[in-house]
This record gives sequence, C-alpha cells and structure tokens, in this order.
Amino acid sequence: MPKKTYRQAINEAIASEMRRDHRVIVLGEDNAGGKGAPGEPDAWGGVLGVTKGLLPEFGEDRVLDTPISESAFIGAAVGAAATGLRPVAELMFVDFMGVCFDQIFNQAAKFRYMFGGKAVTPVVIRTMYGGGFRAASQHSQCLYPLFTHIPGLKVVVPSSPYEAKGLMIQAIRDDDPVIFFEHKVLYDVEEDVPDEAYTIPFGEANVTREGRDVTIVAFGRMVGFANTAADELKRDGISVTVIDPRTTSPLDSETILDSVSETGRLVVVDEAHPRCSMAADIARLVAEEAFHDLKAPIRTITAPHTPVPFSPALEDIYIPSVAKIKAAVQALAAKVPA
Amino acid sequence: MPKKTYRQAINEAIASEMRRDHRVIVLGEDNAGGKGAPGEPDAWGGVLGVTKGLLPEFGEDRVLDTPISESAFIGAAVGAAATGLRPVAELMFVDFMGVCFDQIFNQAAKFRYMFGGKAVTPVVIRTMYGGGFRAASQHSQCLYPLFTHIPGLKVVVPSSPYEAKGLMIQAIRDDDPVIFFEHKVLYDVEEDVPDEAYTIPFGEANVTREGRDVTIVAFGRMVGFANTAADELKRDGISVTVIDPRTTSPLDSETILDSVSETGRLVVVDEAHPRCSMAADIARLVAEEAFHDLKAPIRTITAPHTPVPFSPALEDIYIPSVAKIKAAVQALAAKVPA
Amino acid sequence: MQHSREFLLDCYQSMVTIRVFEERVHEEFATGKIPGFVHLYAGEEASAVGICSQLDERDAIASTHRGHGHCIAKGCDVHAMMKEIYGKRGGSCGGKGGSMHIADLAKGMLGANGIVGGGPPLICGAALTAKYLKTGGVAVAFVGDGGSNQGTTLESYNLANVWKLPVVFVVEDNGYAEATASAWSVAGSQLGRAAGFGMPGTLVDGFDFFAVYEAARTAIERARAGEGPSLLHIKLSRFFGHFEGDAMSYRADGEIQRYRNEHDALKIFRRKVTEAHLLDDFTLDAVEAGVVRNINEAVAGAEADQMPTEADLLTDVYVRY
Amino acid sequence: MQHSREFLLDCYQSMVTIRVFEERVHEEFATGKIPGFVHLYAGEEASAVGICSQLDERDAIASTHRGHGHCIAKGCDVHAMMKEIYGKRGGSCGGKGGSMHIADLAKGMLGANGIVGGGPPLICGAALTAKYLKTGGVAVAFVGDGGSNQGTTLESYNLANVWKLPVVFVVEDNGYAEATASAWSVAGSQLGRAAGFGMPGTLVDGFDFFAVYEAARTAIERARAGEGPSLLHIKLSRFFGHFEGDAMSYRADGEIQRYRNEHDALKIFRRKVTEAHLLDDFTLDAVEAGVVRNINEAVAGAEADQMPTEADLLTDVYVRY
Ligand SMILES: Cc1ncc(C[n+]2csc(CCOP(=O)(O)OP(=O)(O)O)c2C)c(N)n1
Ligand SMILES: Cc1ncc(C[n+]2csc(CCOP(=O)(O)OP(=O)(O)O)c2C)c(N)n1
Ligand SMILES: [Mg+2]
Ligand SMILES: [Mg+2]
Repeated sequence: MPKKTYRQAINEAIASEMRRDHRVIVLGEDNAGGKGAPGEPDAWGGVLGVTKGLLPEFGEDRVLDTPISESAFIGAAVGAAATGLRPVAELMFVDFMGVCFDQIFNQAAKFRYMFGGKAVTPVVIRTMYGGGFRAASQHSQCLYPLFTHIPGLKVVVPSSPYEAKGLMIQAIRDDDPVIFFEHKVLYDVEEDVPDEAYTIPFGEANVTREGRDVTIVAFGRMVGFANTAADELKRDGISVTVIDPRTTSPLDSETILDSVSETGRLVVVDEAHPRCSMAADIARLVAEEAFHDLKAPIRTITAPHTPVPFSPALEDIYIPSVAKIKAAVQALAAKVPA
Repeated sequence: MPKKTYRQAINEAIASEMRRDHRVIVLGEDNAGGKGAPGEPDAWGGVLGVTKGLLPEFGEDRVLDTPISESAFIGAAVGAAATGLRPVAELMFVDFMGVCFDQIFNQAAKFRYMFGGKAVTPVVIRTMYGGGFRAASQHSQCLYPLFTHIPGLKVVVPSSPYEAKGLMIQAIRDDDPVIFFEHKVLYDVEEDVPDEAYTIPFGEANVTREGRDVTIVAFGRMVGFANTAADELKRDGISVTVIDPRTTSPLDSETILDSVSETGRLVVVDEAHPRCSMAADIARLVAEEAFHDLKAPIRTITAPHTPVPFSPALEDIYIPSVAKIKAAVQALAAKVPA
Repeated sequence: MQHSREFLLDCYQSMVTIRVFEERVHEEFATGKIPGFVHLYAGEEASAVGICSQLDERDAIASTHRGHGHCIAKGCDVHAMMKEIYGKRGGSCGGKGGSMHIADLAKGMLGANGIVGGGPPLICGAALTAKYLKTGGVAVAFVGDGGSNQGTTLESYNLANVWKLPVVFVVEDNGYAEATASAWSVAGSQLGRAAGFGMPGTLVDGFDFFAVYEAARTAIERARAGEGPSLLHIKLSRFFGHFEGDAMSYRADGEIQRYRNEHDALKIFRRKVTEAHLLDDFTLDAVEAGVVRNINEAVAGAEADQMPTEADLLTDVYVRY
Repeated sequence: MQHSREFLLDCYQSMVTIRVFEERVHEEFATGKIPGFVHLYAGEEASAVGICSQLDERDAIASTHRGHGHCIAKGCDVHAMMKEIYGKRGGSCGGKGGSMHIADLAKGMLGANGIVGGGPPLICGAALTAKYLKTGGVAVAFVGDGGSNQGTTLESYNLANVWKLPVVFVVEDNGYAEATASAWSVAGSQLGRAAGFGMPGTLVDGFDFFAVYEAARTAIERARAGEGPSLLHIKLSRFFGHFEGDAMSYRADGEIQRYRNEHDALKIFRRKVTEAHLLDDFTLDAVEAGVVRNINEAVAGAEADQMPTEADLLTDVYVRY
C-alpha cells in the first residue's frame, strides 16, 4: 500500500468524493489561492496546502475562495447544504470559531430539531487545531469539547492518515453537519493509505493497542502519544489498551466501558484544556456507568487551564507528553493488587 | 430584611457599584431603551427590565444603548476595560454568543496571558440563560460549560437573589473578565436581600443543605430544585448535602471533595447538555480525586443531548426536575450498605 | 406592470391572511393560550407579499424572528403554522420550533430565525445552490433595520457581490429594533451601504404593494439574470409591539393609530385596485370573509390538536447518530 | 504642514527601524532561529509612522497579525519585541505571546491580533474610555484589505459613528489578503463603505509619508474635536510574503522589485526631505547606521536571553483566581 501523509489523505478523500458526487463543493479562504491576483491560480491550496490541486481538477465553480468573513461563508455553506449541495467548508483555524459560531451551533446544528425533522444539512466544516506549531494562543487551541457539547453536530478527530481519509469520506457522505478537526502537526505524518475510497463509520472506536492492565482513551494527535507510551510500557511489563474514539460525537461508549470492565483502570489523554473537556466527559462516562469495574481513580491528562503559550520552551511542557502518559499509567498500575 | 427579586438584586448591585465607582458603566441593547425614539426614555431597561432605572440615575454617558452588533459592543466593553473603565455589558441571551464569542474567548480571556501579565481586563458580561420560558432552541440554552472551558474567564451562576447581588458586586470589583449567567426563570423569585452592598467571593461554594447520605452538586436554577429534593427526601429519612458552587470557574473543589469524603455518594445536577458539561466536569473531579471515598457510581442529571424544544409539553420533560433528582438520590441511597 | 385579476386577488388574500392571522394570534396570546416569545408582522404585509408573490419553488427566502408574514407569503400552511405557535404536534415543526422557527424547506422557506442577522449568510448559501445547479432560482434575505447593523448581514452583502450571487437583501425598516429607533442605530444609510458594497439599492414605500412589487421585480430580474445582488430598503411600520407584551412606551402617542389610519397596506391596496376598476369591494370583502373563516379554523384546529409527547423529545436531532 | 527637523528625523528613524527590524527578522527566520508564524510589515512603513507619529500616550492603537510596524511606530521597545519574537523571557510578553501578540498597554498599543478583524471592536472601547474620561485621546484601528470584509470591522464602523467615538479606521490595502487579491475580495470600495456608514473617507498614497500624515491629521483632529470616526484607505504594498515561508506565486513577476524600486517609502521620504533641504543625506545615513546598530544589538540580546521556564507556564492567566 502506498504511503501518504495526513494532508494527502484528506486531499484524496475530498477529491474522490468530488468525482463521485457533483454536489460536493469546497470553499474557504485561499482554498485555491491567487483569486484575482496576477500570479498563478491555485497558488496556495489552503494555508497548509491541504486543498492544493482541487481547483485545476474541479474548476472555479466547485472550489471557491472567499473573502475573510467566516460568518458569511460558513453560513453560506450551511445554507447551501440545507438546499441541496454537500459543501466542504474550511474554517482555517478552529480558533476562528468565535467570529462564526452562530452559523454552526444555532443554525446548522439545530435546523433538524427546530424544524421538526424536516431539514437535512450535510455540511462538513474542516478546521485545524492543536499545539506544537509555535502559533500562540489564538492559533493553537483544540476546542473540540465546545463542539461536542452541542447536540446536532458530529465531531471527528482523526488521529492518522488512514483514519483521516476514511473519516473524511464518511463525513462528506454523512447527512448531518460534521466538524472535522485536523491536527496541524499531523499533516506531514505518513502511513499506508489505500488509493481507493473507503469509509470509517462514526461512533466506532478504534482499539490501537490491546492490553490487560490499563485502558487509555486518547484523541487526535494524542493517540500516537498513547501508542508510543503503550509500546514502551509493554517493555516494562505493563499491558495497555489504547482506544481512539475517532469521533467525540457520536461517542462509542461501549468500547470504552468494555475495556474498563477488563482493565479496571483508566487514563484519558486530551490535548484540550481540562475544564468541561473530553477528558472530563470520558471520566463521567466511566464513573457513572462502569464504577464497579474501576479498581483505581481515573486519571486525566490534559493541557493546563491556561491559554497556549508561544515560546517553544513553554509550549513543549504545555502539551501532554508521552512521559506524562507513561507516568500516569505506571502510577495506576503500581496500584494493581498483587 | 427586605424581600427582593433576583432582578432587583442584580439591578441594585449594579446601581450601588455605579455610585461607588465612576468607572463602572453599563451597555447593551435596550439597556435603557427608547434611544432615538419619540416616546419615553428608559422605555425598557433591558428586555426583561433588569437595568431599568439606571438611565435616569446615571445618565446617557454611563448607560449606553447599542445597535445590534454584539461583536462591536462586547468588544468595545473589552477594549474599554483594558483601557481603564469597568464596563458591565449585556449579551442579552447567552445563545447569541455565536456572533461575538471571539471578543470574549480570544480577546478578553487571553489578553493577560498573551501579554505576559501586563493587561487587566475588568469587564463583566451579563447574560440570560436557561429553559422554562418556552423560548425555544435559540433562546433557552445554558452554555456555561463552553465558557468554563476557556482559561482566563471567570464564570458565575447565581442561584438566588441574595447570591446574585453579592456575586454581581464581586464581579464588578473583580479585575478579571467575568461572565455572569442570569437564569431568566429566576428573575421573579424573591428572598431576603440586604440593602447594603456585600460581596460573595468567587470560588467558595455555598452549602445550602447539610446531610450525611448523599452529596448533590447543582448549578444556578438547579440549586433550588436540589434544595426542594433534599427537603422532601429528609422526610423519607435520606439526609442530603446540597452544594452550590456559585462559580464554575474558579471552582471550589475542596468543598465538593470534603463532602463526598463524608457521604461517599454524588449526584450532579446541571441544566446544560450532557456532553463536556459541568456535570461531567464535577464527575471527573471526584472520580479522579476522591475515588476511594466513593461508595457508589456518580449520577449526573442533565438536559438530554438535544436542542431545547419549544412546546411546553416537551420543555417540561426536557429540564431536570425535582422528581428526577429525588429518584437519583433514592437509587444511590438504596445502595447504602446497611 | 399589468397584473391579472387573479394575481391581485391572490396577493390580497395573502396580505389579509397575514393580517387576520396576526390579529388573532395577538388576541389568543392575551388569553394566555400561546406560550413563548411572539413577534407579529401586522402592518408590514405589503413587503412580504409584494416580494414573495414573484417567487416560486426554485426560490428561497430566509426570515427573521418576525417570520409569520414571510411564511404565509411564501406559501406555508397556516393551519400547521398556528399549531406550531401553540406548540402542538401537528405544527409545521411538530411543536419543536414555535413561532421563531417556522420553516418549510420544500417551499423554499428556510426558516424564521431567532438570531438577528442569522438569515443573510444562509441565503448566500441558497443562492449558491441555485447558481451552481443552474436552477434559475433567486434567494431573498429579509432583515430588520436592527439586523442591518449586524456583521453577519454586512459580510453577506460583500460575499453575495463578490460571488455574484442571485440574492435580494430586503431591509424591512419599521423604525425600531425592539425599543431603539433606526434613526439612531443606523449610521449612514441603507442605500449608502448598498452602494458601498457595490450593489444597487432602492428606497421603497412599504405600505404600497405596487411600489414593493416593482422594486422587487427589478432586483429579482437582476438576480435571475446573473448580475448579482441588490438591496431594497423598505420603510414600513409594525402595528403591534416588538413582541407580545411590549408596552411600547417608546413610541409616540397615537403613532400606531396614525399608521393604521393612513398607512394601512390593505386599505391602500383596496383603494388602488378598486379605483382602477381592477377588483371590486364585493369581491375583496368575500376574500376577507374567507380568510377569517380559515383562520378561525386554524385556531380551532390548533386548540384541538395534541401536544407532542415524551416519545418526540429525543427524535429529529440527527439523520442518524 | 511645516515639520521640524527633529520630528522628521524621528519619523525617518521609526520607518528605518521598522524596515531594518523586518529585514533582519526575515533573515533570522530563514536560519530557523525564529519559531511560529511571522508576518512582516516592510514596505508599509509610511502608514504606521505617518499616523502614529501624531499620537501620544493618551491615544490607543489596535493592530493586526502584521503588527511589528505598528508597535515600533507607537514606541514599543524593539529589544523587548525582538526577544518576544524569539520566545524569550525578556520579551514584551515574557515569551508568551510571540510575534502575533506583542502589546504595550502603557504605551497605548493594545496588541497585535491573531484574529482578522479582532481590533476594531476593541478600539471602539478604547475610544469610549477616552471619550468618557475626557482624556482627549483618539483610538486608531488598523485593518488590512482582507480585514475590511470581516463583520466585526463593519459593525465597528457603525458603532463608532452611532456613539460618535474618536476613532480612525485605517485600512491598509496592500493588495492581498494571504494570496487573495483585494481587487477581487472587496466588493464596492473602502470609501464607498465609509460613506455608507456616514463617515468621511480618504484615499491615501501609502508610500508617501507626507500624504499619510496629512490625511491622518485631518481624521485625528476630527476625532479629537468630538466629531466622530473617519476612515483612511491607504494603498501600499508588502515587500515580503504573507508570512515567512510564503512562496508568493500569486504575485506578478517582478512585482516586489518594482515596488522596491519605485515605491519605497523610505527612498521617497529621503528624496522629498533632501530635495526640500529639510534634511541631508549625511544625517539620514547616520540615522540608518544607528538603527542598524540598534537592531544588531536587539538580535544579539534576543539570542542571548533566557527561555521562560516551567515556573512561567501557569502564571498570568488571571489577576487572582
Ligand atoms: C444576535 C441577536 N441579538 C439580539 C437579539 C434580540 N433581538 C431580537 S429581535 C431584536 C430587534 C430586531 O430589530 P429589527 O432587526 O429592526 O427587526 P424588527 O423586530 O423590527 O422586525 C433584538 C435585538 C437576537 N435575537 N439576536
Ligand atoms: C478571523 C480570521 N480569519 C482568518 C485568519 C487567517 N488570516 C490571517 S492574516 C489573513 C489575511 C489578512 O489579510 P489583510 O487583512 O489584507 O492583511 P495583510 O495580511 O495583507 O496585512 C488571514 C486570512 C485569521 N487570522 N483570522
Ligand atoms: Mg425593526
Ligand atoms: Mg492585505
């Protein structure tokens, strides 16, 4: 199987769906780039090149650049979805949600319910999230917990190129509004990705490591960290299950509860801030529904309750690390009754 | 002590701070009302009358009506706070956050950290929340979990008139950005409220009922429900502690953990949606930090994962109820080992 | 523009339906039977009907919190609307939406909207669909004078023109946003803004159906021809408060009575069509009588309908979850 | 307008400082020493300095992601700025903000801003403070051509005028928002929009310090006199990419070279002041040499400075929590 980056995987997923269904269109700031400018068309293909090449293949009717006015063009994507298209809109960085959240959480998310089941809004909103880019407080947030809180939205947090492709195709074919979180630090990560189209269903977790002692639930970029931690811990004789829920909404509770019923120990790794986070959300799930299976306190590992710092020296200790995950697992495993 | 409504208590708090400090100003849509119109000035005093009477006392320089442009005027409040005033701005319904969230979560919340501790942004954003008004999906949300997630914000959820007055005065005197959540259904609730100014510190929970069997943590309007449930359960011989954290950020973890260490049983009541909620947040706290004190699963009671319905028949079963709280406590108490 | 008798009768019927519907909701609200926030459109009928009478199923509209008139003009079922306002199961939205969220996507009515400025971005999307699928459709966004200051609206002016979308922006200026006068809250002017964003703008007497019709015709034709968006600044008045329960102390003494006497769109329409011998009073009276019967039935139907039940609470959130 | 020698020297020094600072950051970035997203202001110096040279500590500015020039023009310490860009402890923000968040509230510099359109609402607030406290201060919001389409900016035009705030909106139109041409993304025109919101607007040659100075003087005087906001549409060009690393294939061949040759604000300033015998080349050269020394020291200082440490991570979130 050919190796592809996370960036390529997403690009390929969008392109293949555009070939399959003419209702799929792409829009966002500089999704092509060079609009109205004297130089090359498709000059950017997105700020980090994810949509590069779509313009030459699909043309200006289907790959639309936009003025900087997120409310208008994210809202336009929502309105287009409600009237028959299947737009893939880009909110460049999720940090920009604050200028357009209404169109997402009050419009797209609620149409179906408010209108008594008579609306279908198949919009995908792609957005970059996460730290590690030295992009500071307004370009490094995770924020998927805010979207997960909102009924009516589906929230996807792909952890690898293979996952990204299958989940993006699913997102585009899905009939509900989907927020698709792309971790900017993962774009250059490579793995085997099939050329053909495939879907990964929403709400079905991926168990990336199987173990007996401790369950780790991790999201997005943190899945890779958890896998590394699990592999290293294995050498120390600690056997860890790693669960990648893939989507935070819907959430595959069953896989998590099943695993905890075997291990009795849970670590949740969430790159977001701690309060009202996915870490808290999973902790709630297990403390309410699998309490009697738990043999030890739940441990959550998150970023701290501070904005994301700019300085590499600070950002590196800000983001959850493999070392922190290992330490948490070791502390829990130490409590294994002999 | 004179009886006052929640509405009066808030009004009195703002008025007394305006008398005390000329830097305190008020702004929002129709906070006076009748601006530019041929009829009476102060025609509305806020959409539900909370700021009524401020214009006649303090004049147009200090009670500013605004065009409908929440980004501009909430942002103006933030900018005014960063340059020396102490604005109390109104975001009429918290449901409208989607058109102005950037100025709150990326600007006000982050100035201090991004600028290395060199900014002070003493802005208060008052906002209405909650169900029960038959105001449907876009005028009934709670959404305080979204604000609680954001480092840099303080989030206040007063549960009664007495609480509202003391917390509002604290909010205005506080040097950090504060989001002040007013439950629209509580406005006409009355209780004894002193005439003089007093503050209630942030991050110090109020224990409204003391009991041995079960701890309930409840927020805002849900505190009253929890108190009623506790009183009724007492007659059945179940002794319940009710904790009103007052502020979700900062959170008084200690009082909650202390209580759970005595009761071993926890019910969290949160009117918000379940995912990444305060219910989840408190469950995380206890499952991580007081796990060994727990004698039974944590129970959370929230609204369901759906938008708020309009029909009274649906809204009444949508909002957590005294009956649901009692049932949860009873179920937990039944598991009390004899 | 020559109008057929039939067309004029249809338009009159629409306008009267809005008026009688709203007057009746006002009365029933006062009795406590109707829950929630209700914003009435009475007085503004010529705007909704003058515009929507030129639209068909290809065409979409987005409305505001004050949506009943737009719904009726775009052909929504008034019986289902009334049930919705009562929160009943047979309502347009099964009782889940209420007055502020009535929609009928099949009819191109993309919904009333509880968010001021919520509609214009959505309508850019509906216009994009029409343009992309080459349906020939146009999309109309109604906003109030208050909503004309919201950033979402202003951004949409730009986007619609940059993308050359078939949009008509209709600013229904009834003089107030809640209790705030548009004379104060709108810096510059609606037409100046249209020009600032490079699109044609027209000031329209919103009490005169024919004035609205003509201005809208030009804008709609322009949109259908692929020439891009236009803006109509329609001056009119609401006959009731901002919402039901509003004491309206911000309005001048006798203001509403004056509008009702001198600027009633229904009376003006009747005068014009009878004076021109296009329709006679007898026929128009019959239309009114028919509308009153229909609205009576709508209210009776709404009162008789069932409330939704617990089984309905959790449905309709997702297509599939 | 007559300018003193001293004033002109100060302004030239500011402009040269911006230029040399930016050219140097460009070089250092290429070596990999500077982390993150960096947007350079070189080429636009006459705008920042033409305006900020007329402001004092009462006055506030809000900047954009492309903030270095505004910071320098408003008097921020270039040594602390350079440290900040390197993420060092002695930086303006202790390394927590970086290039996109340099601020100095004591100097009335309310911050660069990572959010396009983030500044104008804030500047309305700074203007409100000045108006309410009667400080005589004015508040200036810089936005790009791209930012001129953001709803937050457009709302601020209206609010500033409705409240008659002492604001100057400065649209720095460098022809591009990222890779998108302003000729395409801005429907209508900046001046048309100013008129649409009822405020004066002036088109300004942004390569000419004196043109900027004069246009800004009128706008600032108007604001100080309590007459409300104005807008300046300043045409200029950036000499580097959108951010460091941008290959700029969207620009015309030779475009930047042409601007550097024919529209360099520094060269134009030098020519004007020497031709008018206000300053001589020798003095100006000395200024340049001094600036180069200063920036060399700034870079050396930044390289030598410490990184913040774990103890700094959790501080500065709240005044008290
Ligand atoms: C974003 C937002 N801000 C404020 C409100 C509250 N609100 C509802 S209607 C209204 C006034 C709208 O005035 P206008 O646009 O003139 O419409 P009209 O009511 O006159 O028809 C306001 C402020 C809202 N629903 N949404
Ligand atoms: C709300 C928001 N949308 C998009 C971006 C990404 N972005 C950063 S700068 C920029 C272009 C800004 O163009 P312009 O306003 O012309 O300023 P210039 O870069 O030309 O100085 C964009 C799209 C952002 N930072 N914030
Ligand atoms: Mg109005
Ligand atoms: Mg630009």
